[in-house]
Amino acid sequence: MFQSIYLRKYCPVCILIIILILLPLFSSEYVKVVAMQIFIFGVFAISYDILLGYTGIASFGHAIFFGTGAYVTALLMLKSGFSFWATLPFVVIGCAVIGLLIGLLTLRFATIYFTIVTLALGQFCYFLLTNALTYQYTGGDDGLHGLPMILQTKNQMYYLAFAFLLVIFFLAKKIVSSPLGTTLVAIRENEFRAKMIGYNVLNYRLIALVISGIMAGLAGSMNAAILRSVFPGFMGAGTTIDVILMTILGGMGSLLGPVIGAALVIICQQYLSSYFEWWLMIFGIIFVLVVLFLPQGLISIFYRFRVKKILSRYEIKD
Amino acid sequence: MTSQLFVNILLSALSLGVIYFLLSSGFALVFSLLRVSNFSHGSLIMWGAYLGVYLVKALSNFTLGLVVSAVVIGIILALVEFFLFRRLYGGNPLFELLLTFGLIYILDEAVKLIWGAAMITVDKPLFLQGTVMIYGEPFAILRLYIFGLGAFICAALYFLLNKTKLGLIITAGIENKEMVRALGININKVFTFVCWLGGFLAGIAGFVLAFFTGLSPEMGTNQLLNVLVIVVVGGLGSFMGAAIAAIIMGLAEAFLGFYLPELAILSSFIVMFIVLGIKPSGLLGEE
Amino acid sequence: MSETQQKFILRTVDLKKSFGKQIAVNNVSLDICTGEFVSIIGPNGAGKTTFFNLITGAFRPDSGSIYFKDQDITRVKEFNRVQMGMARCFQITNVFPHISVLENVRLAVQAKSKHRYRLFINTDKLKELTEYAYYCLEVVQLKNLASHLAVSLTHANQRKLEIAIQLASQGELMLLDEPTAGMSAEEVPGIIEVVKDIRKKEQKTIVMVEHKLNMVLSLSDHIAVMNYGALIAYGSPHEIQENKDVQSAYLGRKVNP
Amino acid sequence: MNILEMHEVHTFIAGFHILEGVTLTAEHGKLTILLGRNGSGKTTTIKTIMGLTPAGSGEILFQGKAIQKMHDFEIPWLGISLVPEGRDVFSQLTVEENLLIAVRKGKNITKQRLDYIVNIFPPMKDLFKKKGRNLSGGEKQMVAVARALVNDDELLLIDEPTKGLAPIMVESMRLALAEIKKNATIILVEQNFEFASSIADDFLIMEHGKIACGGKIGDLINNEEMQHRYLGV
Repeated sequence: MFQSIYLRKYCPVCILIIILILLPLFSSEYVKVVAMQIFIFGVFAISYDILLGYTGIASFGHAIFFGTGAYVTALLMLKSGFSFWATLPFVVIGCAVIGLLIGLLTLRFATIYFTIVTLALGQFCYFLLTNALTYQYTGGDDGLHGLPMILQTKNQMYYLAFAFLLVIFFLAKKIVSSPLGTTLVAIRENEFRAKMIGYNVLNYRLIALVISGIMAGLAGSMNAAILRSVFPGFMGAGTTIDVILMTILGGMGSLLGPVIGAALVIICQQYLSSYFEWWLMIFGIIFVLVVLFLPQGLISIFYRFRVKKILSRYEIKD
Repeated sequence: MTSQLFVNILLSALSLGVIYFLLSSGFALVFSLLRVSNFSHGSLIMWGAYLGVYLVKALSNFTLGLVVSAVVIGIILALVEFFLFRRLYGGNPLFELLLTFGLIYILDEAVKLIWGAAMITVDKPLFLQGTVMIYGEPFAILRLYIFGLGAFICAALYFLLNKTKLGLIITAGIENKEMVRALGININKVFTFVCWLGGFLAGIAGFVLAFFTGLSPEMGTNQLLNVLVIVVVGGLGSFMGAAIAAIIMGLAEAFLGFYLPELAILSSFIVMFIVLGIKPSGLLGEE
Repeated sequence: MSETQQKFILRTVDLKKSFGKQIAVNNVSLDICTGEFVSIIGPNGAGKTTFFNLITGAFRPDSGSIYFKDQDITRVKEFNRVQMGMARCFQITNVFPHISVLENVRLAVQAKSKHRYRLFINTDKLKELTEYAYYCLEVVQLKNLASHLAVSLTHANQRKLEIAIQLASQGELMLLDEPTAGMSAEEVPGIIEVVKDIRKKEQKTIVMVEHKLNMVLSLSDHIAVMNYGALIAYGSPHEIQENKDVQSAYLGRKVNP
Repeated sequence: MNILEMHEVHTFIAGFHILEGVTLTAEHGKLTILLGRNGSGKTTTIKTIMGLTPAGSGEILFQGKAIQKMHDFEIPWLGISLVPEGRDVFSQLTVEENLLIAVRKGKNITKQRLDYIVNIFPPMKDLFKKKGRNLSGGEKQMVAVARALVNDDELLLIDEPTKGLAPIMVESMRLALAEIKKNATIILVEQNFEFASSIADDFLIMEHGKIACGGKIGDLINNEEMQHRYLGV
């Protein structure tokens, strides 16, 4: 009986994975590109969820990490001739350092400071990228283009991005059920009590920010590799807003939610925007309704439904 | 630098500071009583600009158009408080913040639907055109007008918050809502009023802003960042702090713009990092 | 030196704290011997909870110092004090509401373990943590509710959970702030039993603030009495019962000249 | 005549059953004292009357009128004032403003009323311009009581006015309450039995969210067994 619950729990996920593995065989190039974007923003949204959903602090400048990752990779590949894989350690280190700096500057105080300061920092970084002083390095508004291909075919890139999502999802799953992850949730629930059983709250928040930053940075460099170009928009407010939408709509505090949110937002952006001029307004209304009535996101409907179904099934058997 | 030039820069710095004050005052007011960081404040500013310009034209009366549009913007925020914020009080403040964030989309898209996404330039009314000579340098009458408006609103708010019973209730309500209710005061009504006032101030600020930036659907969100930085620098919850921070921002932007034009756009960040580095709770914020 | 180490686990020297002009704790010097059960009593507003907050580090004293195991901890942060071996339960129930009872306790065990910063291991696989958490729940008779959310427990059970969390912190010094606050009469004996149990099974020093005098008199080795922020008496339960100052503090008569 | 009656009032706070059926009456013009140990529900009873922690079920009658369904901010208008346990003097306002904010019906505070208050608390006359945060504990308590007096209400609910006060302040509070009692009905929550018994007319003892017993204060003073049983003295 236990095994059957287990199977039932993972059955839909397995089917989905198989569909996604087979997808490139019968889909157009465009669908593949959209799918890759979903995988990458899925990772980005997972990283954001670790911060917002599990640690309970809202960053409005999360694109800083995404942009940093993308630009570090692009610059090292273009200017220093590094291979893509060789740039990743630099991305990790860079994002970790930025996360530590931001955290030390703001996390000591009320978390609303963190929100506002990260928003300002995000814009600051965006201006830095597009400033005349840095034009020769960053390409200003145009961004950087012509990154070398890292794999031969589109299909290979697709599988790489998909594997990337699976690996990060698996790692994130590990992290949130680890001692550190449970502590983060405890701090979110009751910061004072966490302090009083001996946790250094600041350290934990810093670690969460760094982990989240590194994941977002890796998503950024992967995005750079796939698009073979980087744009200052990667670091702009728009990117942050996208990731907030994905996480809230999908459901914060559950790792699967943000991925679903990412799929939803990107599909809407790609398809809906050509039909409705005012689709963003509908998005806004849905967003407000979700915050008011479904604070755990769209995925909570699914969970409720499934719990009921499983329960009713066993009630009948008993 | 000649003293003439200095005075000129100083005056434009101050008028910039006054605009910043107008832009951030509504946010600071709502935050200090309701503890809601109203991220849709920028969008309300934009609505104030569009609606104000439209009404001035439609009513062909400058003051009436300005006041009516500000009142309407106030009503929008009051309705939002009444129907939406009220469900979230006492919970995680994150959700109020996210809610106002969602409102940005609705407000911004509504403007695009009604007035279109294209940029619209705004002509100054006749009586605000032209310049006067101050200290031998020309100075725009519009800026003088803004000085007057800023001084009037600052004085009116000071009077309201410090000299009226409503001000007492607001000050007391920030500290202890339960006791205020136990004195027989319906604090919910006060909340709604404060939101109305916050929206009203956003409406006026937006209208003034329209003369400088013209009308565009991005104008509000562009200003949101300035507003947030000013409020953080002033100290969250401190109304006077926001006023001082606004003036400092104006000064920094104007003088930095003169000496190092490339960095002018970063001036507010520079001020923010300096202030938060020295006093993390902001200029007048409590620890 | 080693002798004093044996003797006093906690010493406060001229501890003073005021809020504005109101002096909440006034020059309190209290030495607590290792292994003892000490109760602090006093009328409402006498400064007992503030005194606790000073010991655990939630407030900084205006003057005076605190020694824990002969180390000056006056300036040590609260979480470090817990790491040094202090554990506290709260007067107002203060648990992690939307987390299971077991997880609540395990978090406290984990805070003291070397695994607390580990990233890539499932907490359920750390058997020794889970086992110790179960043991703590067993002591407070909550084992059968381990999988429930903390928020769904009754008030009395939440108080027990508080004590379990505190027990799981493995502190040598336990500070109990009104363990029976807000409980109905039928529930109080359960808590007394739990506290007695802990006394018997674990060699811990316990400091308790409590209003229920029967409980205080039956459990304590020594009783400290506070009034108007000052320590007015310290002694065995018998001495305290006989003490004139204490009687007047509780009855509200002015202290006889 | 009873100014206040409660019948089988149950109150829940955050799911906890705090008042488990409180039934009490307070006589007009008398000072009724509410005794009981910590956590027995005294403060909750007061807050339930004021509507701050609304009654889940039961009936509260003020001068014969049911008030349990009214909003918290409507109840004071009937003529009830509260002196809360934590004093809750607004720290950002001056003492004068603290009194002004309590004035109802948009009226100004009359000179007479002010004189009456200063007469009860003579030290008040030097405090008017001081901010709430600069007051000592005793001064705050004075302001909190004075704030409840500005409207000349029928019923005053006073929660532990002697908490944490020095003996000399307790004595002046006793004198003040004796004076106030002449013009108003008072329900007083108190832990300090000696203080309370010296000014009360009637008493009520609470235990586990219920009224355990009540009567004339003289009966309680003479009944040491009852004192010991309920109050632990």
